[in-house]
Amino acid sequence: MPVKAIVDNYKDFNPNRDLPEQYHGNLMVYLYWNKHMSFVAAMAAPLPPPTPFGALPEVAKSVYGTHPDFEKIDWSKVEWTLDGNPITPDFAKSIGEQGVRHKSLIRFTTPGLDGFEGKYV
Amino acid sequence: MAQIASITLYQNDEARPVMEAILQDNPTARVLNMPGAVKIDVDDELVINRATVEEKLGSEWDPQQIHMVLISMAGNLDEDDDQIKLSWKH
Amino acid sequence: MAPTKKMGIKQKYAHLTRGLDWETTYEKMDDVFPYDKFEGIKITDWSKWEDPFRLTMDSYWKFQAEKERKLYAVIDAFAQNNGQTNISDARYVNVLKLFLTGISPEEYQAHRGFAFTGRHLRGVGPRVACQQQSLDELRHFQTQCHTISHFNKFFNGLSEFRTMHDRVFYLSVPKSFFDDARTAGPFEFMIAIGFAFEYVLTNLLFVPFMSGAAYNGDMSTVTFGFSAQSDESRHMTLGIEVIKFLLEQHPDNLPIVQEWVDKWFWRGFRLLGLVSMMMDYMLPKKVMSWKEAWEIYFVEAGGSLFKDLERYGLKMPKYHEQATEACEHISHQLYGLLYQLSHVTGLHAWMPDDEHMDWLSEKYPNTFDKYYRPRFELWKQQEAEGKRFYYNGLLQLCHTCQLPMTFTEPDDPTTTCFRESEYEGQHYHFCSDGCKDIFDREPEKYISSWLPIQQIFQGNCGGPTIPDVLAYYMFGPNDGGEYVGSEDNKLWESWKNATTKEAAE
Amino acid sequence: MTVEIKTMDFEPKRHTFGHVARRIGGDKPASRYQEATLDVQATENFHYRPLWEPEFWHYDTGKTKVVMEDWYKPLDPRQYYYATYNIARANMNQSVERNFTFVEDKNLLGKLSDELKQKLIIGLIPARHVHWGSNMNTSEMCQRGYGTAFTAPCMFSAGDHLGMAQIVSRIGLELDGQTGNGLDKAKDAWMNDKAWQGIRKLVENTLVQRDFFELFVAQVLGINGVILEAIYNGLDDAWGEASLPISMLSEFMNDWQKEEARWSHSTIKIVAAESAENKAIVSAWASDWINRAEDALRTYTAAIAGDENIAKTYADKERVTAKSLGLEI
Repeated sequence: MPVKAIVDNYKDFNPNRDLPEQYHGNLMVYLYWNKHMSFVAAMAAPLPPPTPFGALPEVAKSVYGTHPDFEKIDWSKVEWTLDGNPITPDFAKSIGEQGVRHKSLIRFTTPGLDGFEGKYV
Repeated sequence: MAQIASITLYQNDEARPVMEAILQDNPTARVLNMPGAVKIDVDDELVINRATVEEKLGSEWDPQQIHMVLISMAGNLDEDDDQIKLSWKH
Repeated sequence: MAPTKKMGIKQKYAHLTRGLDWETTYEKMDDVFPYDKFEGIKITDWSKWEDPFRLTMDSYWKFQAEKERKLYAVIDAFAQNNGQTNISDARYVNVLKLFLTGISPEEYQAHRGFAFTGRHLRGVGPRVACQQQSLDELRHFQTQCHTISHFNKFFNGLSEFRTMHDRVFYLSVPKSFFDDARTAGPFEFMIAIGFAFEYVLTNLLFVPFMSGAAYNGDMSTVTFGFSAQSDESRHMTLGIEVIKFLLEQHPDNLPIVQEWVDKWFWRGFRLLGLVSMMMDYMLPKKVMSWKEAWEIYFVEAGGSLFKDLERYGLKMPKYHEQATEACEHISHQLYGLLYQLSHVTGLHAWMPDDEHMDWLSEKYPNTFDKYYRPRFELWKQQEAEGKRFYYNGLLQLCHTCQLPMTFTEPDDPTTTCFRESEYEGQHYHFCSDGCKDIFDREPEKYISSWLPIQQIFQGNCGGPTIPDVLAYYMFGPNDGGEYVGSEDNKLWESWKNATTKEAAE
Repeated sequence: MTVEIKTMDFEPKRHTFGHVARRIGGDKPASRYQEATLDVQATENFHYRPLWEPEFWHYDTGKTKVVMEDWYKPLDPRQYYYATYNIARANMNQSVERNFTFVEDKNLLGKLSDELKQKLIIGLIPARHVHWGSNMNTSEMCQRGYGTAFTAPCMFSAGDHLGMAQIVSRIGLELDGQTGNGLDKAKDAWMNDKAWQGIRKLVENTLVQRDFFELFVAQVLGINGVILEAIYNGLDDAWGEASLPISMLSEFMNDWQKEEARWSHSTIKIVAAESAENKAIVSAWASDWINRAEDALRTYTAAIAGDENIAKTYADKERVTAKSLGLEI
């Protein structure tokens, strides 16, 4: 349903402040570690599209690295979803090539690691 | 479930005659004490009569003086020179 | 002529307000009131408006002046007696920090918003009530500022509250809420602030919170709080009158009003989440839990209200069951948020002690021990190892409420709730069904949200590094982070030690 | 016992808020007016454009043609914040009550001839609508204006005009035996009587004024300075034996006019002094609205007092005032 404004062309006055071209060539990517509820929210990182997928564990470490589970992660066994769809990423290829776009949400599950004392912490 | 008409007043000397008047005129009133405040609940309708407040206070009382001791309320308000009514009845 | 009988209050008020306005003829009424039609609300007879409180200006001045004299006497006495040393604990001051940075500037926004409706609604009755509310809201801002000014002289995190409000990430939650209401048409503003916020939700903000101030020895804050609440009672009657009036005027108004009620209930619920953590975690001495307050003021009081409004066909706000269910969780989730982000806020956080955790277990028997105590135990352990847990990055925000995407699925507290919409080829993320619905209804409006994390990445917040951003936020070096060992903490200890020595002698 | 208390450190870390300190020249104790006013309105990072006026942000300096480097230059010499404002008005209102009691006790209006009562109902009581229009204007300036230093006193002024509209209404009720018939007649005169049409047209013209500072100038120098001044002070002869009770009952308006002018005149002076452009714009507005007020007043004074020169007298007085504020008229 369109907005009800006093003029028909409300949108001409109210520009989008979250478009890809406003990010200096980066994609804003969200990275979320499933079942680790002690982290308040998915992290946001500005990444150039040529960033190899294989760099994501290092990106994730900057936030999630403080968790005792993090060092135990076997990245070859990690399960990934991109914007809700399961993917098998090629770590050598770039995120741009593998369908990551502005504000994509990448979630990863680490089987066997269910948080502090197995309590999703 | 009954709908609750409610008023919250300061826990102080100025509010006391009003509170006493409410308790006298609304026999089913329930009182919840909080630090600094007192909440009085009555099913469906709560009435504050000027005459009763004046009797408790020992002097004249204008229902608009409720503003000096009022913290919160629930119910449709009807106010005139002799009475303040908070009610869910129609 | 002999002096005539004194007129009754209703009649007197009618004479002194009704009939002041007139149907203009030299200018078109639609030019004099250009804003009250585009929302689609149909008013057939403004004279059907029932004035809630009938305060003429002379009585308004009289009562308000008396309230102000009393209030400022307390504020002065509090300062003269160094009342800040008599509060329960310096942790309490964080409540005031959140209040002054997050709520007081919104009182000001309400002041300007009610000036807008006080000018632009076509009926004289609602306009007079709105104007008095506009004055009241200015009062609230100013009395809060004056009360907390004394705390600002001793404690950190208060000094730059105005600039912080325009810039800091978590403060965009209240700011975007009020910007949303201010930029809505006059009738939506009345439903948003007059009804949903004032009538349905502010009791949750003021009554338990101010009782908390009383219990924690802050007599100046409790005085401004309760004094403000007495104005709120007038505002509440305005809010309920507005909704009844709109629903009585025309059946076509119902679906529009219902959408607004749904929207503003959910936005208000999200905003008040900040109060939930204040009540459950930040008050050293607790009055009641957030869940108990929600039971009294939403389930019970709100239930009575909506039952009353059923006769017009108005339903309980959409997702109210989700909100009630979420009361088991949100204070813990949001305090966890503050704890791990406190280094990039103007607030201090700390781990609750054992006694506090036991209180939480008792108040939240279904959820606290199962879901939240374990994470606090991990953090305590990390603290003991000298690795106090902080979230070291930027995070994902809900595009509507602008809180971090921290809330969980309604039936599963171990799974974060993610909702998404596509609009003109772009992704938008939301923390809940409620927030997604709000965006989907008016995407043209929400695409311009000034989302703080997005703005940092776009380079609009002082620079690319965290210190750049914190400088832009105007945080002092001692404003945020862990409470234990902070300047506030040390100052408090020095006062307490002095008192203890004095008592020992 | 008192010895040890001295070891408690009560030395303040700072004396006021940062944004206030930057304005008053450093960290020193600030007045309550300053803390309640300076930089209070939000200035940046607004989220959405108003659905009702998308060409501007809801706080936007573009809503007037005059340009201020800083809208916190025009401060209120009365230093009003909410508490001091209300206390001042409550005090003023005590004498209103005393005056009404006096006039009622002595039956000063009741004993007037019916003819004179009717004259007052037609000639004076419609002023309640002038105050109501003024109340709409001052609310508009508060909502549309920029910066709390300017907008907060506008809302106080809105309260004042509502209060004065109600005082005039009470005079009407004294004249009509508390029936309200007089108020109806007065409204009919406001709508239809030739005497009032110029003034009503002037007021209606201000109601559609979009530039908030032009509206301010029109209200202050046109409506307050010419129309209301003349209504409350220029018609003593016309009121005859009612002139004493009427001046008693309108004492509030006269006290208010003097007090409000301290702020409103100072605001015009400061805004005009900001730049040559501002001076030219404000001067043109002032000339225009004083002229229009004079025209409007002429029909009124001619009809009510049989003397259209009263209009010129009051307009000229206001032109002198405008010049004293640095305007070119």
